[in-house]
Amino acid sequence: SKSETSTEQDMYTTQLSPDEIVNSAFKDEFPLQYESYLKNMVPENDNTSKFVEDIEPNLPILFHNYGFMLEYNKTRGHTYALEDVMSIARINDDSIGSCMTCKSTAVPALLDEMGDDYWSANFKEEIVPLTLSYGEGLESDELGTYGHLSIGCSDCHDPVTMELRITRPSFTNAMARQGIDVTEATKNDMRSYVCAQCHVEYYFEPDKKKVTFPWDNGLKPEEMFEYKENQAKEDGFEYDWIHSISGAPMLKAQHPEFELWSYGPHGEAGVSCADCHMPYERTDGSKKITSHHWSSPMDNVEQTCRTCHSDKSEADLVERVENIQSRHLEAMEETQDHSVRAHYYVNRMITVGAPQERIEEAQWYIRKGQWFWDIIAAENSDGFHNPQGGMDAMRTSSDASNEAISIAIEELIKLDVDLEELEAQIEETIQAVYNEEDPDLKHTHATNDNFPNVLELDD
Amino acid sequence: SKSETSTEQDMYTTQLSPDEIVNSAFKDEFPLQYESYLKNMVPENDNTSKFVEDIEPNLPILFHNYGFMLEYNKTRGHTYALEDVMSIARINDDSIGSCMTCKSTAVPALLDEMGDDYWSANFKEEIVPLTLSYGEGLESDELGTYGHLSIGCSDCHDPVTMELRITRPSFTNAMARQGIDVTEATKNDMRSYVCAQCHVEYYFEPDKKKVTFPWDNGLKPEEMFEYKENQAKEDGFEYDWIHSISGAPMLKAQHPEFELWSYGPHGEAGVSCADCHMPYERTDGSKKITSHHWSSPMDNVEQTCRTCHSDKSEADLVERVENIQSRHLEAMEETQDHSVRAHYYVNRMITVGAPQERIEEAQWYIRKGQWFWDIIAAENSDGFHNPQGGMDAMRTSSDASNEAISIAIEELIKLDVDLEELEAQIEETIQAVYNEEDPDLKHTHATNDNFPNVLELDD
Amino acid sequence: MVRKKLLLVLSGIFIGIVLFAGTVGSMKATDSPEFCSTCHIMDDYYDSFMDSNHATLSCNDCHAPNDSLTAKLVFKAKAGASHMYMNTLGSDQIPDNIHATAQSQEVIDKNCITCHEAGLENVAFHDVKEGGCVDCHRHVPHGNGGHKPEDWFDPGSYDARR
Ligand code: HEC
Ligand code: HEC
Ligand code: HEC
Ligand code: HEC
Ligand code: HEC
Ligand code: HEC
Ligand code: HEC
Ligand code: HEC
Ligand code: HEC
Ligand code: HEC
Ligand code: HEC
Ligand code: HEC
Ligand code: HEC
Ligand code: HEC
Ligand SMILES: [Ca+2]
Ligand SMILES: [Ca+2]
Repeated sequence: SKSETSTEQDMYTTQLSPDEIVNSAFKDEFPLQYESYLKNMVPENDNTSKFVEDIEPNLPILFHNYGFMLEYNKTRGHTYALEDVMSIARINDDSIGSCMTCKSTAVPALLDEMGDDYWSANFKEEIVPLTLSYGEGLESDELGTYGHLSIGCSDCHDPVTMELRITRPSFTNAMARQGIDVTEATKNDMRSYVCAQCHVEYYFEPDKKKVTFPWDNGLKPEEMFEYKENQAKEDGFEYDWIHSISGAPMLKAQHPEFELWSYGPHGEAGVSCADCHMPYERTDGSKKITSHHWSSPMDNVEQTCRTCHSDKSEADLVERVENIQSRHLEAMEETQDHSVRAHYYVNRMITVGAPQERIEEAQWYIRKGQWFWDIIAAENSDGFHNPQGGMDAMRTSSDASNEAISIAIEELIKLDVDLEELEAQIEETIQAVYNEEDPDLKHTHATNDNFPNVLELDD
Repeated sequence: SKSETSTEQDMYTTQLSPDEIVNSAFKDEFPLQYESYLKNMVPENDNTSKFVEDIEPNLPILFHNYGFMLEYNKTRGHTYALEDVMSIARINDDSIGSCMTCKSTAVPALLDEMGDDYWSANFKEEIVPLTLSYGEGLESDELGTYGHLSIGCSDCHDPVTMELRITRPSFTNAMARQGIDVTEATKNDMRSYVCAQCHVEYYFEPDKKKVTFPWDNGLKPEEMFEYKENQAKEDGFEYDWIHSISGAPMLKAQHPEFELWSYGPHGEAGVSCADCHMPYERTDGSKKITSHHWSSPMDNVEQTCRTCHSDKSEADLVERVENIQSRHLEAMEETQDHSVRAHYYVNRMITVGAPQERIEEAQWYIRKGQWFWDIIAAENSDGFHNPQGGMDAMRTSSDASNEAISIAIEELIKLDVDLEELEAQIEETIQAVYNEEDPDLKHTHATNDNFPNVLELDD
Repeated sequence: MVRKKLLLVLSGIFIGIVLFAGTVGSMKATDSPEFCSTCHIMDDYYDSFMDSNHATLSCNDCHAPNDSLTAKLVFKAKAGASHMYMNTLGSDQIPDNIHATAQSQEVIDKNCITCHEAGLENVAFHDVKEGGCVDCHRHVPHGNGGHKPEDWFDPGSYDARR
């Protein structure tokens, strides 16, 4: 029906198969966009860990016992997505198909072939081989080993009409549950919706392990938390993992760019993701195309921001963004510190035998506290997409972590624990994590004799 | 020297005396602006207390033992300023001249006549009679009893050239201490500077009781706090008042519109106060004048916001402001709740005899916590002037109040205090304040047998 | 009723002015920035336009349809009558803030596209914003600095009490 409407409108159609998923297949018909897309290969550097002191030094503690404590890197770009998901230490023998969902153009084909079995299928054994089979022999040097099947043209475009389209059912369904029919979107909407297939918070619903977006109550952090505490629990989803320092049942937040943008200054003003991340650029003589090099708009202020903000100089705009981001990041540091302390305080509650009921109360506040900073730390604009919303969530987070600490203090004092000593031990532990140079080993210092892994205690 | 430059520039000059301070004297030469100015009289209603449940119900507790617990109203407008300062219950027999500084056009004349004695002179005995003497016989019906000398033309304009000017030395000096010479301001700057003479945080420096702006380290809440904790203390200014529930040495924050605006989205973009609060309006035929009816720009979106945001509808803009403000006000409620609890927790520390040193530690966090919300609550845009900055300060506030509560919990548990009972008593006290219908009496319920006024304890 | 009649009369006069000589010359004159700016109300728009990259154009390169002469004449007569009416008899109805009408916006957008066809033809999906070109190019050609003249940003010499 899609191609029908297109013919009706007498649009240009390609010579490509409607099922084309290999990126290099688009090269001949769209050499300019393809060339632009190749720029995503440019940072040929290796992955850079986020665990270093000037990025996110506390994460190996905060994500203890979850995959994210093992390896978590800065992004490299769409053309590396497939390679990166295959090589990350977070993938283990039990990883499932759902992890492929936002990494490869093969996903719609996998869904066609496997149906709902795709989601829970074994990642390494089934999904990777099948994915790669679709592109066998079609590798292209310029895209490295896996770029031909990494996030690409067919994820966002109909290969025949090149119209924008949604290929991930998780998005379509989540929007429908909010009463929004994405097939009726405007062009301007689609310029954000294509990104919202992936740049969003998700969880695996417990039944079929489908990638699901927790948006039934709305897109704000508090609305998603509400969902997780109610609807998700009713459906059997209790937590993403159990924290091994505090024993708290945790939620993991992931890249909610779309959510934060949606109620930030630009989202509310109808400025789309593509407006900033895919500006028109001049190539080859005077031809103008949509940039397909997704990166920071701050590398290209002239074409991105200054199209709309032409009354401001580049320097003004850079300064403005820096001010927003540095205020945001300072707050993030303080917020995470509370969360770290809360985990260790509750660890001590457990080891000294505080009442179970109070421990559980504190654990719930840890869960809440972590959700409200993680949803912001996982958002990749360092606050720019939504300065007020980000700060509000961090405020909520600090309040919850501090509540956990208050409960702990009360119970620990009742049991005669020396809080000064406890603080000193926490500080020592944090320093041990910071001082470890190998990012892969940092998490091993987060538990120790003072703060044992509570999941390994025998009681 | 002013009139010199003006003649050089061959500007229009009025027939008015350079020392003219009576507002109605400007009527003949500037009938349109004067007519617009008269609109400030429109809300002829009486003062409305802020202490009611849907505005600021916690203030009678939070400002306990300070003038602000007695009476604190919503603003009525520039033409009522003189009347309001004279009738507010916060003025007592010891009130000083400095309180007149931002209320009457007579202030420069008072300063000329009295020199630095003005600041600490007795408000009721000396300042009020002298002020009124300047306008005797020049009252005008349309401006009520005192409007002829209330904030007006000569505060912002040179009566001869009608150029904008700064008449309050506190502003000139505070800017100079930051290295800014306001005489070299641009016209765009002046459109905010005239407001910044009054719409700013101030304190009375202890020596001459001069109105002083705490800006030496910068205009952000944390920079002003830094100043109060250091420079101000060195100069002998320790606190504005001692809180009678917690005994903490408190700081009072006042109307920092200029400060918050200065690092908010519009301030950073060079949008001036007058752009939003004094839009051009067409009067009488087709003449366009600057509106002199200072009020909410939301009453007049077409002339204010839509001058710049012509791509947005009025409804869009109203919604955007409402979203920012409602998020802000919800956060404010939670933030103030922590502060209220902190006061009562420390009250209990005192009555049960916790160690003095710990009490003082907790009191300092109360002081800090209150500063960081008060500077935002006292800002009159409900967050609009600076959404991120407001939220950040509230985050800082909650952290500090929670720290005070943590310290209290530790010491109270050591002394076997039942925290549940304490919480119930707090709740009961808060309800008593809320339930009192007379705003003037609300504060009398903030202390009681459970929570005595700590300044009246004999030890 | 009376107003409608007046409007008609005024239209007549305006069309008259335009058609009077019927020469290229007068057509040009009524397109020019100078002509539009004879109304003081246009000052802001004139100033902001003269500061812009489009300053060499005439107002009606954007503000009147340029696809056919008759379309242009009809539009100019209609717009002109309304402007004259507003400036004379209807002056108390002139809004404090003048905004382009929906019809104007459509005309303007078409004109942007006509001129910039060459640059645009390679961008298949360029009509992505409902508000048209100016949803992105917000300051073309009016409005840089929020209608604030440059001299507002020059250092002054103001009086300030110390
Ligand atoms: C709903 C879409 C979605 C799902 C499902 C998803 N990811 Fe991602 N992933 C993204 C996006 C968007 C990014 C880039 C933004 C970021 O890194 O925060 C990303 C980044 C990554 C990266 C590179 C950066 C890093 O984290 O080191 C890896 C590796 C990765 N994901 C692995 C996984 C694994 C393993 C799973 C399954 C457990 C998974 N992804 C599930 C969308 C998704
Ligand atoms: C992540 C989403 C995404 C991916 C992947 C993607 N595109 Fe696009 N593409 C867009 C968006 C958004 C636009 C702008 C469409 C609009 O504004 O209507 C666009 C526009 C285009 C256009 C229209 C002309 C232009 O330059 O605006 C072509 C052709 C195109 N893309 C080709 C490709 C090719 C070839 C690939 C793969 C190499 C590709 N796209 C990958 C999102 C994507
Ligand atoms: C099919 C899933 C998917 C879609 C659709 C998608 N992204 Fe991504 N995006 C990712 C993943 C995964 C990564 C991280 C890849 C990596 O580094 O391994 C990423 C990384 C990025 C980065 C960081 C690039 C870098 O160099 O660090 C940006 C910016 C970005 N995406 C923007 C967008 C925008 C804008 C859109 C829509 C126009 C979009 N993405 C659509 C999955 C997606
Ligand atoms: C008004 C401009 C604007 C809009 C609209 C916008 N972004 Fe961004 N985005 C930015 C800026 C600025 C940054 C921060 C870049 C930096 O720090 O260098 C950023 C950062 C990011 C990053 C991290 C990039 C990196 O270098 O790691 C991702 C991913 C991203 N945005 C995705 C999106 C998505 C998805 C949307 C739409 C839902 C969106 N953005 C909307 C301006 C924008
Ligand atoms: C397609 C148009 C468009 C693009 C591109 C764009 N903006 Fe904006 N920007 C807006 C609009 C619209 C607003 C909301 C205010 C308004 O309506 O004028 C805004 C608001 C802002 C604000 C004030 C809000 C805040 O968060 O403080 C800043 C700062 C800003 N933009 C910076 C940028 C930067 C930096 C970029 C590039 C990364 C950018 N903008 C790209 C249109 C755009
Ligand atoms: C000389 C001191 C002074 C100056 C200068 C001053 N204000 Fe005020 N302003 C006040 C006082 C005092 C009030 C409250 C008066 C009252 O309600 O009693 C006030 C009230 C207001 C109000 C609320 C009015 C209402 O109806 O509730 C607004 C808005 C306002 N000022 C804006 C401005 C702007 C904008 C400027 C500069 C163009 C400015 N003010 C300059 C002292 C001043
Ligand atoms: C630096 C300028 C400045 C000084 C000094 C100042 N005020 Fe004000 N006052 C204002 C401004 C601005 C407002 C309007 C904004 C607001 O109410 O927050 C105001 C509002 C008021 C109001 C009306 C609203 C209310 O609070 O009930 C009263 C009454 C008042 N002030 C009394 C006083 C008294 C008493 C003093 C001395 C202790 C004083 N003012 C000192 C600037 C000042
Ligand atoms: C709180 C400050 C303030 C007060 C009080 C004030 N003005 Fe103004 N006035 C301004 C500002 C700001 C402008 C805009 C000046 C500019 O942009 O250069 C202005 C502009 C004017 C102008 C220039 C013409 C115009 O309309 O733009 C006149 C005349 C004027 N005011 C007269 C008066 C008269 C008469 C009074 C007393 C009834 C008065 N003003 C009170 C701040 C004030
Ligand atoms: C971009 C527009 C804008 C600018 C610039 C701006 N304001 Fe406001 N101001 C607002 C809005 C919107 C409100 C909220 C009004 C409401 O809630 O109805 C407000 C509220 C206020 C109030 C409270 C008014 C009331 O009704 O009680 C005062 C006082 C005020 N502003 C003074 C200032 C001063 C002084 C400056 C410059 C330092 C300034 N504003 C700059 C838009 C602006
Ligand atoms: C003189 C010009 C001007 C006026 C008047 C003005 N604005 Fe703005 N507004 C701006 C500029 C400039 C920005 C920053 C973004 C940019 O550079 O385009 C902005 C940003 C914004 C933003 C995004 C920032 C944020 O805090 O979310 C909102 C919302 C906004 N304006 C609403 C309003 C409203 C409501 C009013 C009227 C009360 C108003 N503006 C009056 C020029 C103006
Ligand atoms: C390059 C194209 C272009 C030229 C040349 C041009 N304008 Fe405009 N004009 C526009 C655009 C675009 C708008 C805004 C339309 C919108 O808001 O959608 C506009 C809007 C206006 C408005 C309405 C104000 C508003 O904010 O909507 C007036 C009045 C105006 N122009 C007058 C003039 C005058 C007079 C001239 C010549 C001195 C002129 N224009 C030259 C493109 C142009
Ligand atoms: C006789 C005085 C006068 C002249 C000459 C004049 N205008 Fe206007 N114009 C006005 C008035 C008055 C309005 C406001 C009318 C309204 O709101 O309907 C206006 C409104 C406009 C608008 C906004 C409304 C709309 O139609 O979109 C535009 C655009 C515009 N003029 C452009 C021009 C251009 C271009 C010229 C020169 C060809 C011009 N004007 C010549 C007086 C004039
Ligand atoms: C009659 C022809 C004509 C029309 C109509 C026209 N332009 Fe232009 N435009 C030009 C020319 C010629 C230039 C190059 C000027 C230069 O570079 O100095 C230009 C330059 C530009 C530029 C680049 C420079 C800048 O100011 O940013 C943009 C963007 C632009 N036009 C957008 C528009 C938009 C949007 C419209 C409609 C509102 C429009 N143009 C209408 C002829 C036109
Ligand atoms: C979605 C945002 C967007 C919309 C809508 C848009 N543009 Fe652009 N335009 C851009 C960006 C980004 C650039 C800067 C690219 C560059 O530097 O070449 C640009 C550049 C331009 C330029 C200057 C570059 C050159 O060719 O010299 C012109 C002219 C232009 N656009 C015309 C238009 C016209 C006409 C329309 C309406 C049909 C339009 N634009 C709609 C984003 C947009
Ligand atoms: Ca998640
Ligand atoms: Ca103060």
